[in-house]
Amino acid sequence: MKLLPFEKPLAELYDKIEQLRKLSEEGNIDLSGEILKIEQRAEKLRLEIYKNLNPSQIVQIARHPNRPDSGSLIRLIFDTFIELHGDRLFADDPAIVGGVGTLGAARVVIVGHQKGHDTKENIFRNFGMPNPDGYRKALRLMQMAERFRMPIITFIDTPGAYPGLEAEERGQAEAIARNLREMAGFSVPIISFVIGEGGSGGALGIGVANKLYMLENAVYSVISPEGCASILFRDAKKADVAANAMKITAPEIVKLGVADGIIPEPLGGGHHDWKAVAFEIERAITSDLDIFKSKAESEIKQQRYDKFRKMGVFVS
Amino acid sequence: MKLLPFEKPLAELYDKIEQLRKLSEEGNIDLSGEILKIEQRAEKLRLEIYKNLNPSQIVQIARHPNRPDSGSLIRLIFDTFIELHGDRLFADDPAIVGGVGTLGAARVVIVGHQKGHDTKENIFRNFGMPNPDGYRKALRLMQMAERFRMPIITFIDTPGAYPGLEAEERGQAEAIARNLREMAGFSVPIISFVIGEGGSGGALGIGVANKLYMLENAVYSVISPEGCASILFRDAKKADVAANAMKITAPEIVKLGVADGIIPEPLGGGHHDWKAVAFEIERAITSDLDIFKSKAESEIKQQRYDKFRKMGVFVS
Amino acid sequence: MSIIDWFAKKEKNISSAERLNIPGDVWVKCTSCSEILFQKDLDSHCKVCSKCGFHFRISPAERIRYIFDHESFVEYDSNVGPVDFLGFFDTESYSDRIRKAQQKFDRNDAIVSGVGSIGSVPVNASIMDFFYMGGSMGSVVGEKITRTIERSIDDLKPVVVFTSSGGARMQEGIMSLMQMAKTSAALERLAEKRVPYISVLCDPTTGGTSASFAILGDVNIAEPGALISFAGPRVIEQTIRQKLPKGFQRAEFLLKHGMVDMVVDRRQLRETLQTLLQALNPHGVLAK
Amino acid sequence: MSIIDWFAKKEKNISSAERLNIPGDVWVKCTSCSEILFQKDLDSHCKVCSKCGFHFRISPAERIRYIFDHESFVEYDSNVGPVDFLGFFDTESYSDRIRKAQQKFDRNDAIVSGVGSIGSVPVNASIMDFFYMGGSMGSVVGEKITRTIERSIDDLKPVVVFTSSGGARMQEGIMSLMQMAKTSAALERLAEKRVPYISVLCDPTTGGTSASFAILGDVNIAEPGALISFAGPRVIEQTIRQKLPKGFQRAEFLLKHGMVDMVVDRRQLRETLQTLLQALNPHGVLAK
Ligand SMILES: [Zn+2]
Ligand SMILES: [Zn+2]
Repeated sequence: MKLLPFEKPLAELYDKIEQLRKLSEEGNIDLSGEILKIEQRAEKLRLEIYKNLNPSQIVQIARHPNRPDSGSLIRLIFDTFIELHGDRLFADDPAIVGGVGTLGAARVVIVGHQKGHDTKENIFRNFGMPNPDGYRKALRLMQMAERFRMPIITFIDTPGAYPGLEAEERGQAEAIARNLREMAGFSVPIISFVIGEGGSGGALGIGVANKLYMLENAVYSVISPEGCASILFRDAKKADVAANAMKITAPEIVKLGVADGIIPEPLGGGHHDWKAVAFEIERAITSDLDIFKSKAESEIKQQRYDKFRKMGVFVS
Repeated sequence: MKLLPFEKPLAELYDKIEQLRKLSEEGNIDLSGEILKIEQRAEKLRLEIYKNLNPSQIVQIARHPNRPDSGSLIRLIFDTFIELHGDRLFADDPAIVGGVGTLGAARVVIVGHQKGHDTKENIFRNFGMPNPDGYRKALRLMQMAERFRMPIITFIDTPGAYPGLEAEERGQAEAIARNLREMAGFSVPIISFVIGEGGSGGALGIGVANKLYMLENAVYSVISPEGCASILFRDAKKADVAANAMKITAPEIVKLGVADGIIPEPLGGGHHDWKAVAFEIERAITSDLDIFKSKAESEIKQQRYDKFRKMGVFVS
Repeated sequence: MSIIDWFAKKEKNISSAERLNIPGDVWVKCTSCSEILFQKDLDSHCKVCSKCGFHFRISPAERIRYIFDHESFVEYDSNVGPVDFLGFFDTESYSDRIRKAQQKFDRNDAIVSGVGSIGSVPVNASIMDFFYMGGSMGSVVGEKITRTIERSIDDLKPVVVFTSSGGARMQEGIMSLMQMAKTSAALERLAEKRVPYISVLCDPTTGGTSASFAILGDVNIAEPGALISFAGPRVIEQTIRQKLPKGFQRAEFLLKHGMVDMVVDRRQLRETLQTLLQALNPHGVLAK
Repeated sequence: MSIIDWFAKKEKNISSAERLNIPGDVWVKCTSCSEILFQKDLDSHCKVCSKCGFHFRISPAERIRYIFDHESFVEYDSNVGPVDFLGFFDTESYSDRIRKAQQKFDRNDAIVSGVGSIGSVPVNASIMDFFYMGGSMGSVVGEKITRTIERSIDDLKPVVVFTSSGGARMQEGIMSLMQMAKTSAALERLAEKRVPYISVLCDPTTGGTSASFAILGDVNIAEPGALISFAGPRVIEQTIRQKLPKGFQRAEFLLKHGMVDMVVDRRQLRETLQTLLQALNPHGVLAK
């Protein structure tokens, strides 16, 4: 598993423990006292590190190559899932996965950004950066959800919509904007989870939800810290400062009223235990679906509208 | 003006008249008696020719390069017209024109296939053969009509949807099929005119109407006579036989219950007088809009459904 | 339109499988990989070559056997039959063509409709038959598809249609074209009733059939390798004056271009349909 | 996002027209063709170069003068102003940026909203101002656009929005992103009320603005030459590592690619809007 830069001190301690163990075995010496001491130190350090993560460290966790991806979470969470493909217009975009599934007695449509875990997968998935076709596939599936009265679950995990030549030609702006408008009009509940990176309009394009949850180490921002740094701070290396300034972590997004709750992750980040992450998400879905079940369609639509209507801070 | 093959005998008489006139003038001889006789013969022949046109001759008129086109008719018929462009997905297809217009107090959306009158125009308009983008543009405009409660007027004039590689890639079948379904669901009235060639699914793609009119010399067929001949008759040269067998002329289409009426053309075909054609179409539109104005939305939709529901001849 | 292919191939092999010169008809040669297959094995694999996965074209009876729950299928509208109302004559009269086909297939037209269940999920279904006049859509096909949809508008069961068709039936002239509108209009009503419609596109699905109900599924499933096109490959080659790329207009191509949701092996089709129908149907058991 | 362009060009000329070194400011040089234009003439041509047709960027006040009926425009929501609620500091604090911009433009933010009439057709309108912090969309722009739409949801007048924006206002973090959803949601409600919305996309309309209300017009009209993009040209060039073709992401390019309905010369815009609004509006005079 890839170690993140800020995990280095911890790794060093673990290495030392490993060395001592080996020494103890090979030399048949009892080093258990020393080992225990370092282990305690490591545990203390571990708690310290992960309790005091700064925003740019959280960004690293959110982008960890082993971070649980939409497709895997979907298969861990739902009882049945059938992936559906295509926008019925131009292409099937691998950067968006979607389909129909069941969870207990609930029938749902699921849509998510899809990243890969290695270079090959990432190239195929375009690093989770959808083309317009991806947003249009998502829309088609969500419209189907609306038709068949199925709640919509979305998983957000993208650096942003793909800034490519053909993406612009085919109307990246239009595809995202249309999703924003259409999602606002649905009368089935929409529950969204930012599971990794929530990058800009490309994230929001499947995120106009009744309930939005941030995974503990997920981030959500109007522009990537790097982008913000290079534009506002005139120095791409100031990404950590930008990450801090923009307020992009789960607690901050909740505090701003944009997210409704935080999904806990195992210590050290979701990449250490996908099943644990899936379990927590499943719990949130089940509980919310239960609540929405008793609500009228008009109420569901109104609640979503009100939620976004009140977003903004200004004087008047 | 291009002469059609079957007009040759008539042309010969006109030539003779012209020659006699010249002779009379140059030689200062009185040939008025002879001229009058030939003129009478010509008039008789003219009536005879145009009263007894066979289907393949009518096909020739329907395809005449000077046949009035959708764009010109729109501008002749409506008081105001603003052309709108694009499918908001991929392209603006010049083989379909569309926009919003007014006719007296009526606000309408107009959509039509667009052919050209010369090679350059025809290449630009792809000979009136739309790509999927054309059908999607049409659909977008018709959906706007539905939203703003504007009756829809369509002009059908295409050899068929374009059988191109990219057209297939982008879903020609899907684009046409979707239009058929969506048009069936609109609650604003749709009035369609086959003004020239009504070729196959490419014609029907904007033709699911409450009222369908054939221009007197328009044709409407499931496949071009040439296509039918080469498949069923195993001989592309038997197009005239196929044209006859398929029953594609205005009276036959009306008789089969597919069209509701015939719009008269000037003798010899609409290409002799565009304004006259426009005037007749305008009359039909005005009269129909007047009728539909008093109908409920549900009634309009039901009437269109019933119209297509009963199409088909079978035993049971 | 692209019924052209059916006519062109007519003299050659369009039967479900090439018979070998062995008495008893027990062995069959795969059209794709030439493997010699035991007829009975082939049948137990839903007529899919166990070596190369080639999907043989199959009859409605076979499809019912492979997909529907045992003895669940009850046919409807079998009495609806074609009429030569234009008095159409090409190399042969349409009346004669109808008569011969009806004799050969002991069925009125290129489609079977009915009600049945797939993994205990009740559906209204229509199954087209390419062997019968190239699966061409005339008044009967259009009417029977429409009635299937209308049954679902009434009883709210999902609709499943298996398509296999060369396109419109030219011998019925403009009336065959109108079947595209008639069936599509019925699907609009079905959607208003929130009843799912699954289209299973089988080889080949072309022309007017592809540009109406075949492509309008809430979910479109294609069989592997199925040719699915509006304009036939030959017409396109004539238009663009070049050879088409390999795989063009095949199921997998359509998947890539976003037109079908899935390409599903016939041997897994039954299960896929069952799971899908249960998830989609707001009027089904799960929804209650 | 593509507000990058605004920042990059900031030091250069982003004023409406290059002033010449002649006392009295009566002459102006065309940014495009370098023609020397008489300031007053330019104003009488809606700030369009009479030689090459170049459309100068203009202020909301100018736009109101060129498009709306004389003295018909009444401003609303001018009191809505921005807040530095994140305590954002980059090279300068957001508070300071706001204060300076407000002083310079004597206006609270990068947008003017109001009610007015265009050729006697009453509309609710918003007009963005690229000169004010690159027309960036923060809470105020989002709120004022939304209120304009909401007024139309109430009084059923059509909505006309003139966009000119580099995208989201990063200094308001995630809240600026949410304005995309807020405004688009309001447009969904407007559509349900069957009230037409015309978006006039002016140079430049990029980033989050382009991917929300700007592109969602029932009719999208672009000014000639306007840059309209989601990702900015520079970002795309970095991504694909090649130069972009000439005219890429310009109004005419979007017309060809089906994203805008029309590219209309500013001098004809008023008339076009009038005709369009009359034809579209089911609640207007023609409809009665
Ligand atoms: Zn094989
Ligand atoms: Zn100039």
